[in-house]
Amino acid sequence: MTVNAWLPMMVIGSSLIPGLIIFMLPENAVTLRTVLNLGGAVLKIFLLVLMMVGVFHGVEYEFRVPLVPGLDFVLHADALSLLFVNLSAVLWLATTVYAIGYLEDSPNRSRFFGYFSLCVTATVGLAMAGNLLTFLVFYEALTLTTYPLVVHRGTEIARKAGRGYLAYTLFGGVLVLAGTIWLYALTGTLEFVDRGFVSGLDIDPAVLRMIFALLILGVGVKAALVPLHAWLPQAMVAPAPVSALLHAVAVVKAGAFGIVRITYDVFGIEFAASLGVTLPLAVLASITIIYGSVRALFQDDLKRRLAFSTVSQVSYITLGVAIAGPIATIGGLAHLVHQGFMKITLFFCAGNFAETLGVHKVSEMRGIGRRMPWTTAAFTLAAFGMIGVPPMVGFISKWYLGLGALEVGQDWVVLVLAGSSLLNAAYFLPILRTAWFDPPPEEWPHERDFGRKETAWALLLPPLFTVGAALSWGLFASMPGTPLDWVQFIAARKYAP
Amino acid sequence: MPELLADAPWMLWSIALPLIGALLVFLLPRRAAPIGLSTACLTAATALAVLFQVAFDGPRIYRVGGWGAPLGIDLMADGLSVIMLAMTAVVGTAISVYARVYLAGTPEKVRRFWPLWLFLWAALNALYQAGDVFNLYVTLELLGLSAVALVALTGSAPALWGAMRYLLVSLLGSLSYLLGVALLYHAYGTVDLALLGERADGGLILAVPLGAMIAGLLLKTGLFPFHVWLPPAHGSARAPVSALLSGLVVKASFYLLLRLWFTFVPEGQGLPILLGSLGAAAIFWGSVQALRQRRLKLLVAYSTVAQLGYLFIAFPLAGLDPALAWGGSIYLAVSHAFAKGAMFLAAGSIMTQGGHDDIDELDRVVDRMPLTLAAFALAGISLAGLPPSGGFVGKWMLLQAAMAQELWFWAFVIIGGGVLTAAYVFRVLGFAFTESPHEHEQHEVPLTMEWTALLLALGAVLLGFVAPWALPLLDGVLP
Amino acid sequence: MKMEIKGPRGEPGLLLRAGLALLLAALAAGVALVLVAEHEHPGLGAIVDAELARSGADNPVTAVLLNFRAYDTLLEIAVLTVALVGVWALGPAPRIRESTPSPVLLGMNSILIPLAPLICAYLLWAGASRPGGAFQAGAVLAAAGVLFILSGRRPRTRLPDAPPRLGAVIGLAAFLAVALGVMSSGRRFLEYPVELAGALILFVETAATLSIAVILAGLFIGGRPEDEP
Amino acid sequence: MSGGFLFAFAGLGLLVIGAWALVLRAHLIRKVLAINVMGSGVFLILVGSGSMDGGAVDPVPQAMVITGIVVAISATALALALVLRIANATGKPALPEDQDRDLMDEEGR
Repeated sequence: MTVNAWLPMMVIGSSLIPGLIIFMLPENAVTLRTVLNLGGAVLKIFLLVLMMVGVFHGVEYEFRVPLVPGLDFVLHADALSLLFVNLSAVLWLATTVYAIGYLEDSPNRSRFFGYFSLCVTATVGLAMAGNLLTFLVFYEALTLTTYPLVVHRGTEIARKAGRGYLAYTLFGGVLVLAGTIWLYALTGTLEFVDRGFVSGLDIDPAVLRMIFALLILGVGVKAALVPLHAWLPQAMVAPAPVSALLHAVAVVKAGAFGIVRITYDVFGIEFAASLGVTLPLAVLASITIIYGSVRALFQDDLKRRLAFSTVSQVSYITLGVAIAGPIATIGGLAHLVHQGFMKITLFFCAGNFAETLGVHKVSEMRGIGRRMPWTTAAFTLAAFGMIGVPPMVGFISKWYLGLGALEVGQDWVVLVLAGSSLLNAAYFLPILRTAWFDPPPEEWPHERDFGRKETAWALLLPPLFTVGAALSWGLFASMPGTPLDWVQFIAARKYAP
Repeated sequence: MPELLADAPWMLWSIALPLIGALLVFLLPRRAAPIGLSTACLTAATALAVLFQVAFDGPRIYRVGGWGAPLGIDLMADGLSVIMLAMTAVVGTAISVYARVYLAGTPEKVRRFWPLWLFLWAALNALYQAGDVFNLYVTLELLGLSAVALVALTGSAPALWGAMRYLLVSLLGSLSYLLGVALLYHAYGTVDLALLGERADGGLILAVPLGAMIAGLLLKTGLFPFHVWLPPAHGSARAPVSALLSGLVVKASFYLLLRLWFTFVPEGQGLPILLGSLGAAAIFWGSVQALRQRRLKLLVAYSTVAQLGYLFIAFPLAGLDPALAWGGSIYLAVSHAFAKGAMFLAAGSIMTQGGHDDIDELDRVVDRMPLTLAAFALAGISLAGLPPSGGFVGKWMLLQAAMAQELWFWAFVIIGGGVLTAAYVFRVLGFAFTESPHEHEQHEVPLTMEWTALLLALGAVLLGFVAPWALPLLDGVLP
Repeated sequence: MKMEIKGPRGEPGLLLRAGLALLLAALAAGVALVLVAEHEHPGLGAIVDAELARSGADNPVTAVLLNFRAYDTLLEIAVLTVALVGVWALGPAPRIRESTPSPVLLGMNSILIPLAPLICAYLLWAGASRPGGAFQAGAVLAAAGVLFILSGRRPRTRLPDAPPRLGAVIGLAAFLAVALGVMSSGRRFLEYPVELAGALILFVETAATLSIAVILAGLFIGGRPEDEP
Repeated sequence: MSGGFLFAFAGLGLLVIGAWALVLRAHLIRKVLAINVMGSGVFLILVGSGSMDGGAVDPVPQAMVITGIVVAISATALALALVLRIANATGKPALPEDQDRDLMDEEGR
């Protein structure tokens, strides 16, 4: 095998190996752990840039070994996988920096960072999976590596949340397994190809619809599609960096990415549309969007409000896929990245409020903008992005989604988008109002002293970085090298010319 | 010299060495542990040597005494034999290393454990290479008696009861098997397996002895509803003993069952479906019982009942593509040996550390023994058939066999069993992460114990990646 | 008796008995069927007769037991040894009754115990050509040992530097030594040279007799002797 | 009808009787005895079926039976030693599920 074949393995190794070493490190080896974490993250980004250049020029990166009779373990870097890998790698770096600040002095950091790296490894593997079997392997690995993070705090509530998380995600895994094996029995292959491997075969459409439902519901658990979303708000007991990871980078995104992969590279979007399965999916996504937003309205706990917001926002990606038109595809895929950066900013900020002032509830956020202006500013920008206010990236996503829907004659989607934006505004704007305009209280619930800074650097820089990215991609959306640009490159390959 | 090594009768040495070692440790009780451990390593090496011989040169036959069948007794090693030999070698070595440390505090147990364990190992290796149904009976008895004595080693009343019940069941199983041997000899005039395979012509004359033998072996394997003896025996023994009983000993009778099945290839659909249904019942019943247990070791023991059920799912699935179904079943058996061995060793470490094995009171074991808990978790992943692991490969192959024939029920059983397994494994893990309100004893656990369990569990996971190299060994063995 | 599997105290119910009866009837019918059916394959008697001259034993049963199928017998001695190891593992031997033994027993002992080695030697020797052999000889010797133990005297098993365990393993050890020893001249395991077969079989049998006697007597005691660690 | 025939069928009878007692009796010594009766039955079948043709007696089954007897003795010895330990440890030579049964009057009459 050539170097090109080993590059995907090296991308995996750049988080796997640091993760395994970190497990073995003693609790107080802070420096070494930090170096390993950041070194791995930087190396991964470097390797990815290398591969992006290659893929853009048509180079194939594929690692392949046999796994079970007739099927290989395949890691394959194509444009779509690189989109998701990059998202994970960059946000991993940001989250690692954040977690170093957040978990200062808390126990079991080696374990935490170890599983954290493994979790990213699973996400990256899932992104680069070259067939459905490899996808399944990493899909389950992701479940298993996030479980210890969910129960990290070791309380009774955490244990129950972990149980709920597992019950949902393992159930999802079972559905994916069933769909995969069924499909394999019918087709004899599981390799992802542009425009799908199912389309040319003579298989009963009713069976294919069932398989589609199995696979999409299976990954839909992680994508928090209603009614499979209940684990997500429960899992809020985990530490803030974990929430950030679950919501923006790894788990939820893995689910959304799975929907994209299955629709485009297993069935092929046009074939899926001809089966008539995309419309129900679009309806389900729309229901999720509205339902999540409505539930978010009534949450006083900031993280829970954000969690329901995630339920709603992730389904934009699904919606973009399900509309089944090239422009909508661009909107959905771009939102994969955009939502990631915006939502992670929001969770970082929520973590900062909790860590610095002990503020966990919306009702406790009165005047917090004066005490923590930078954090609140980042929060504000990200919230605007979520609502879809230009020039934030959220606007770009919604714009393309709307256009895409009109292009294929699904006008009702525009109503959903508008309604959702209104609801987004309804649950974010009151937070912003109280944060900026209400007078601060005499005393914060649990204030920590950071001297002249509003909070620790490690806590402040990551959200500023992520929101900065989200802002600049919105401002310079048509420049080369933005997520939007890359997504257009992908979309061109997923539709028959 | 290399040729000499390549042609040496390692088959025979893999049986003779542990016998010699057993005698030595019995004679020199004060040096039992070092002699025992070195014998264990040597035995493992000879078994792996057989593996290489068969992998490169194909199946081998060794005519003991030079007479040859049918007058004499032949040893034979084919792909199936060497897979079982190698499995025993790896799991056996890990258990030996663990036991050396685990038993170090009780010199009295050290002296008793090693000779019995080496006799047991000799019996296993002899059984996997026997080509003669009567010789197999003797190896079965050697195996059974040493296993029973190992259970009784604990000395408590539950262990004695467990050992007694195990002995009675084991003897009943052997006698049923021997009845079959007697009738086979009566009907076909030989006890050589290969010759019997040629001469046996089906019909009732074959069905009665074969039925008696299969029934006896099912009893010894502990297939539902013959499992009642298993959890008390496996759950009450000392940790390394539980590991080798659950991981290895039950596999021996299953191996023999497969061997008979492949030799005689019984006709008809009734028996395969019956065996498969019992397997399905075992999966369900064993898992539900495991979920209900309060003690960790009993949970693991009931899990064995369930996982053994999986091995029998292959019977109704073998119609279309036998290699797929049997390969999956054998792969599951090997993975289970690794995973269950690791799990019992991990449970032993947990019990040593906290002085108890109440699941609800695991009290953040993850902080105190991260390696041990990792071992338990990885083993659990393989048992549940989650990827990537040996258990996944085995279940995938079974599932593939079921789906290719559109046998939905069995596919449902395979998948459903995995969910139940995950449920009881994660029940343990959940409590292992959670703080308990009660105080518990704290003892030091040597790192060797933690690491052996972890390495064995890693082995179960790594098995998920070597299937393309291991499965071709079975070519020519399967019907 | 009610229609139930188990009664209130665990005694077997009618259902259990009926089920068992049915099962056993089916088994008996099946076995009987195989037994009475005509079979075309003769046993191995003819082959044994043909090879008897090269086996080193005149008695065909002994030839099968100690040459043709000697591997079975070797494992059988291993089973016997395991039983002793297993019984010892259970703990120290329970105390034998210390009361004065009956004069009948003592009187009988004084005749039988000296006679036992003689019978033993005869059986061992006869085994080569007639029914007899190591197991029978060992059993007689063990019986003498049991009688001795029953007489209430402490069995003074500890000869200088020869603990019981040495006697127990000598049979298997000698068997293994011979079986492996013949391999040094390029033969297979247990492949006796024809001219030495008789002597080797006798040697193995003698050692086995000793072990069988020690093991059987040891099993009778039901636990580990006091002088064993 | 040859002697072998008689042996074999007597063995079959013993086998059935032994199996019956093994399942139904609670006293462990009875169970061990039952196993021995069954064993003798199987040995008789083995020996008897080997000399059914009326011709020369086949020595192979006889050798097998000798091996079988030694194995049976070993197992019996271990079993009896276990019964002894169980009786000493729990006061009753029975398995836990038979603890309530009257071992002297197993039929409960």
